Amino acid sequence: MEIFLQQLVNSLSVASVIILIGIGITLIFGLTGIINFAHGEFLMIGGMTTWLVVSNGGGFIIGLVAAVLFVGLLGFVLERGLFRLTLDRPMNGFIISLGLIVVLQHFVIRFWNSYQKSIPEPLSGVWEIGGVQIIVMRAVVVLITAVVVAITFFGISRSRYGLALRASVADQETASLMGVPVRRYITGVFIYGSMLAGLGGALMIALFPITPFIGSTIVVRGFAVALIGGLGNVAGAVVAGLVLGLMDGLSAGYGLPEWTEAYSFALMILILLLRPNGLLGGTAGPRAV
Amino acid sequence: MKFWQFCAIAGSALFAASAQPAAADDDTIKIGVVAAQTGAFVSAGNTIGAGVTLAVKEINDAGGVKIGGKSRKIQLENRDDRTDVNVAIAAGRELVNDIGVAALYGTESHDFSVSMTKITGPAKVLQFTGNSSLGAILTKESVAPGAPLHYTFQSEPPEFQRSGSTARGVLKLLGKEIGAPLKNAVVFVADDATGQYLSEHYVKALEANGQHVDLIKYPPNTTDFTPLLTRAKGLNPDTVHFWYNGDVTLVAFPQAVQLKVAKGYFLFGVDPGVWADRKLVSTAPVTLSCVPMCWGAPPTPEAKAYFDRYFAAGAVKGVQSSVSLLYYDYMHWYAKAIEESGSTDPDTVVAQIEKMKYQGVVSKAPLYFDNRHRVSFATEVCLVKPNTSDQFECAVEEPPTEPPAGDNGG
Amino acid sequence: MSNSETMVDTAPAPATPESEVKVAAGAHLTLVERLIMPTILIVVLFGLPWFHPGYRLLSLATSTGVSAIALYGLAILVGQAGIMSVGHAALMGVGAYTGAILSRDLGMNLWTALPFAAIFSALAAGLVGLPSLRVGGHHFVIITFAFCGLLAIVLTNGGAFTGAASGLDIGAIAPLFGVSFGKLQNVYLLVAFFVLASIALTWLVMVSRYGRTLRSIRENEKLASALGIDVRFHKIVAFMLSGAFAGVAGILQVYFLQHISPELFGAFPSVYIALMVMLGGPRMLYGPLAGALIVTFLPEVLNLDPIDARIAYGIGLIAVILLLPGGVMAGLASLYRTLRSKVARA
Amino acid sequence: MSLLEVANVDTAYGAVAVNRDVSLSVAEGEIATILGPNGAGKSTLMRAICGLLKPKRGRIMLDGHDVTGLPPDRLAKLGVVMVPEGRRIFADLTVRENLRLGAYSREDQGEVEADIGRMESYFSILADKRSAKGGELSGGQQQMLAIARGLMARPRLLLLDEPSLGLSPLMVREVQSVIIDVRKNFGAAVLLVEQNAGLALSVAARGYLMQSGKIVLASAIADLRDSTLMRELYLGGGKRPPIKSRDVETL
Amino acid sequence: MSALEISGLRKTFGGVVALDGVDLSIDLDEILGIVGPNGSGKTTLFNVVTGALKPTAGSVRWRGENIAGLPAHQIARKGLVRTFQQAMSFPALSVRENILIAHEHGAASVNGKSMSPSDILHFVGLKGREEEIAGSMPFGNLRRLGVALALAARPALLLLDEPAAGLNDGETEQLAEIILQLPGRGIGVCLIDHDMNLIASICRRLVVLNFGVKIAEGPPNKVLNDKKVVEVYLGAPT
Repeated sequence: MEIFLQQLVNSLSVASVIILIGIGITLIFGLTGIINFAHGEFLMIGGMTTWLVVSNGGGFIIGLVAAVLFVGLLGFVLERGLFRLTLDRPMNGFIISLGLIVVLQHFVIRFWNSYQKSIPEPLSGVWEIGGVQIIVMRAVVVLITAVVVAITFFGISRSRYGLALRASVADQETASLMGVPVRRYITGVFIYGSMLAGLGGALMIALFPITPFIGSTIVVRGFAVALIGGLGNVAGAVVAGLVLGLMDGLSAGYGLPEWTEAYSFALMILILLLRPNGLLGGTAGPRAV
Repeated sequence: MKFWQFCAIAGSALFAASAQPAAADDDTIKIGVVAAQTGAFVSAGNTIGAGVTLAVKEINDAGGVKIGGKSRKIQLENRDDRTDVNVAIAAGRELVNDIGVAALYGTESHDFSVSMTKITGPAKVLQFTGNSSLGAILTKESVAPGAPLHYTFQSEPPEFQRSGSTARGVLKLLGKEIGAPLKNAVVFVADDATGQYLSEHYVKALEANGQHVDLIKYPPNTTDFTPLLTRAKGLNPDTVHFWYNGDVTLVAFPQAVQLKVAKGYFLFGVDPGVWADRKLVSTAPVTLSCVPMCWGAPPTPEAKAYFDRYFAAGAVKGVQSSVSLLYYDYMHWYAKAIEESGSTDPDTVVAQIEKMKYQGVVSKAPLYFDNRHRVSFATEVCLVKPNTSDQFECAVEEPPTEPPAGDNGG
Repeated sequence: MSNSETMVDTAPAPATPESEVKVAAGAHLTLVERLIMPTILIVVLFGLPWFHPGYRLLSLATSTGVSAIALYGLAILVGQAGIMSVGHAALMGVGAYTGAILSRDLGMNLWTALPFAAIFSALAAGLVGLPSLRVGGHHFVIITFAFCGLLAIVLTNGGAFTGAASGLDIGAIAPLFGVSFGKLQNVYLLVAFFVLASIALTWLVMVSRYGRTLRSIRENEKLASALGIDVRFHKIVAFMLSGAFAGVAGILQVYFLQHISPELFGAFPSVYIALMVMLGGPRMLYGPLAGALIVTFLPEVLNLDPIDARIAYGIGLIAVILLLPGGVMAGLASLYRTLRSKVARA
Repeated sequence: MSLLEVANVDTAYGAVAVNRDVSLSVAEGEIATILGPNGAGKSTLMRAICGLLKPKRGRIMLDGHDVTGLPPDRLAKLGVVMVPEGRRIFADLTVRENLRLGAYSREDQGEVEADIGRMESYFSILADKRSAKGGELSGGQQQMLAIARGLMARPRLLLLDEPSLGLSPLMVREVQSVIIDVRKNFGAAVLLVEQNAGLALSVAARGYLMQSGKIVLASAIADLRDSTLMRELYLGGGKRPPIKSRDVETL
Repeated sequence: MSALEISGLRKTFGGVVALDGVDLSIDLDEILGIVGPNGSGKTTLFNVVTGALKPTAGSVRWRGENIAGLPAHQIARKGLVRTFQQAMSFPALSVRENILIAHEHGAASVNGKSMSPSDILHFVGLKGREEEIAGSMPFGNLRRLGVALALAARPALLLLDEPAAGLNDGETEQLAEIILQLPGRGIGVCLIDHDMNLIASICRRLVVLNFGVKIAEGPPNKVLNDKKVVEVYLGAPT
């Protein structure tokens, strides 16, 4: 029982990072139809930013804020400079994002080599509750994610801006007729999604060392979450992130660990085939190219 | 029309430029290195070139290789394989067929090394390469004269030897520190070529030392080990053994300590030097081992002197830095084999190496290749004193001569 | 939208001035112009060994050629049928493993196993395409990507049958009609022959009824099916044909390297294949070859710093997609047409 | 001065021209209509007026200010709101959310709730279904919601594109009375595009007849109803309307 | 028995009834016009008959065989070929390729006098434009190409969905001439259009749909003066 509880607790922290990535992907993909595979690289850049700040004597909090702001800025620049030009041809946006992966990875390697980077654990310590070890930093990561998800969720379901965002995901043209500046929302979503990825990167490097190649493994999870949860559906992304995190944790804990990654791939393929709109329903998928 | 004309001209110019045949130079012996200087394997790749470079510099500074009263300098050709098999093969082709090297060092990866042997073999170029997993293809028959792998030499000992000496040393040091008999062990190993290969032997070695062993394979890009570690914890292990990539091991280990998975730990590929450099501290007893020995705690004065020279030359203090020592020794050994046989003819040199015992810096005992072209040397295992980052207790474990029961010897 | 009658009313009226009407690209080329590229291609492709290019270049040219074969397969899919896949390395993997396993278990050589490699890869493509091609562009792309990841895991954990993570070894290419393939030149010429065959086959597809059928699906699925074209069937067949190319490339790769392992066929090699096709120009006959040359051959020949080369390549790709959406070759072709018409006018 | 003034507007989709030299006006508080067969270019003109499509030529003026080429969200702020063809209700949003969204562009967000109350009291069906998803409403209910959603912006000009499309005769009659009330109760001018001439003729004061992208007749509604041109366009018979053949290449 | 016999055809989208028990028959020597206001179910009728949509109920018998629910390409191969309001061509391909595609597929057997692609281009007036890229052509030519594509598919029955929409008078007349010649070539025509003059001048028989229900059928002059039809279009007299 202890072991099972421990597995549940373990799963949460990785699920957190996946959820942070997945929310950005689901919103960007849902709103623009662009499959931004470089979103994982945004996370990597966030982690690297934190690492740079911390290794130059800044605190973790400063590093985290810097990561969020810098990656947000990066998202803004890339949306305005590149992705905006492909809004009418999302498949080109996808190809560009593949090019961006190459550029961003090698840019980091160019200046800071390809070795893995780590920072000292910002908070050390372990709480033990009934035999279950709760690592403090992991708990903090889960807490920060929970707060961010709650804010995002509240903003999207309750605020006027969230309403306009949901409407834009469903039908950009009609939303614009209602006075919603859809283009600005696209930029906003890119910035917000990037900031979440930056945050994810900062939280990730607080837990594990990261390399310039981390993006590709995480982005597949992000897309799995976005597609399983339903495009544009934040609640769906959160649920799917938890499901995927738990599935990872439990299959590693009780199944054949070397097949762990296969489970999420298989689940993603199945959902795409059987429920193309996702388990919790989202947009019918972006318009065809 | 213009563009195609330009293409044709540019194309033929390009080919003409690249077509210059390599000028034969009788005064030098050409040696090649193919290893990753960029890409995912960079931390392993860099050390190969660094070790060989140091040895070549020493040989040349001493006047070169002496054959029949004449000295020949060594000309070193270093190539980056970019962690890409096609680039590695092309580099191998260039070194072997275009430049005409007499010996090739590298690569760091099992796959690349195997493909490379298909180039070096027919060209009769000596290849010092790869890790213990090459043992899967090196057999008495395949290394015999005229056989495809006659010129291939494995840089690490047979896996049963390394596993055997490591297991014995680890259990000894940990048993003493923990003070209770060690019974249950869990082995963590990457689910890749090297990991799959060596786990077979290490499990057998632990069992031969009276352990009950559970094996857990992790996908190579795992960062969060907690689900696997929690699973391990459920098995109530006394010891947990992390193989084999030092970087990954250092990710997994702190998570294990936080989860209180076992009483003691073993980390392969983490050098005490790295431990000290990064000011790591552990509350639980932990042992480290490196191939072929640890640069953070060199067991002999010769080895210490080597690492001082090595790092003075600007090499990186990484988890795999000590691997350079192997290639350093093989370079010197190769030069010595030429001098002793008085010939650069590959068949003569191979025959010479096969019968030689070479006293290098890798170990106290002389090195030799067995009848499957696998080297033998001891393993150094160090215990980190709990709650310290620079107190180590190290021991050199000699390899077992026979594989344990159920182990095919690798 | 469920009912097409609720679409906006469309009242387009004539407007395109006669001067803006575009004419098919190859319409007015002379015979000489049509023969220039094939001639250059054949001369350079088969003449290369006589330039004494050195083994490194020849080796690079061989691996470039192997990937070019797979690129042609993908180009038929993307360029003609309009279906994007980022799972092509996996299909190469099926071909490569077919070759290696048939050699190990049945003692078959390259020549006897080649058709099986092509067929098995095609079947694998059919198996993936059958359920997934109906879910549409974006989802299909992601499914192919996931399929690639899955295959790598299956191969890694396939035990002795797939050689697990260490992969499989294979002997050299067996002599054919007395020609031995012990020398790299001959291996290169063999691959060059297959490259030429791929180009020729692609050309045949492009100019044939079949190519037109695929293009009609790319251009307008609804209209195509109203004209009697079984869209789903042809999409799957196109994916299978594309898979057969990848299978041939895969078996050539395993015989070139004489060793394979799962890592060669994962998601990232797939992405690179897709990028090379898009860079070169998926609809152009020489686009895939150009893509392969630019990405795998050029940086090595020019001895660019690998990191800088990758950055330059990424930026170049983005620039091409934004400025020349048809790829480098399409850009060159239109440049040629412009120059040509200027010359003709002068 | 008219509220809306469309002057010599040409529109096109890409290279394909739709409207040619269209001029029309709508006065403050007036109901005007554009009639014409399917394919005449009515909806395209509406898209140009509300900012979804940039005119190729000509000007669109609001209160005498040039608003040509402004995006739809800016025009919504200025009081020009379109109720699109096919209703385009947000199916996953509730009825109340659809209404609130209609008020997105308003500065006085404080009064939005009060306005939702007004809409609910006028369109009683919306009060009954306030928490239902938009997609759960029937066609007629959706049309009411679409109009109410448009009115939530407190528009000065409401563009209605085919509001009777696909509705039963009973619902069409209801839409008819709502359009009249839009002007009376909510003070907005209406520009109505209808294929259902019966509906359009019964609510509008003035009408424009459009064919092949051009306005071929502009008159008071009574004259329009009795014109033979109108009858011929809808029901055929007689000679083709005298339209100048355009400069198109012949066979 | 007529070549195409539709009976009790019904199509619903969720709760919306698009076609409500439509009965219809068409012979191959006639031009049938189908009219009705927007949203009355005309295009849905075409979609169901040609297999783009599956009917909810009812039967579509083509030469005695029930083809309801067959996939679109199979129906096309049986000689029932349609055009679309939009999406009339393969835009990035040349006119030649467009016409070849239709010619190479289409109906399996030859119906009536089969025309060669070149004949068809001549017939619709696109001769000499073979190398032009379809998507860059003027609209009128694009409409002609749409008809040409359908003809190249060797139809026995041609279903034309608003072929005159967006055409000017001259072009419409030219189109009418083309359509009028089809029954003589053994090709039946079923025509949806809003141009009542066109319909009245070339159709012998007219069917009026409203809310998915057939409300009138008969010769044009009779149907267009039918009280119910006038009411649908111009509203009840007030």
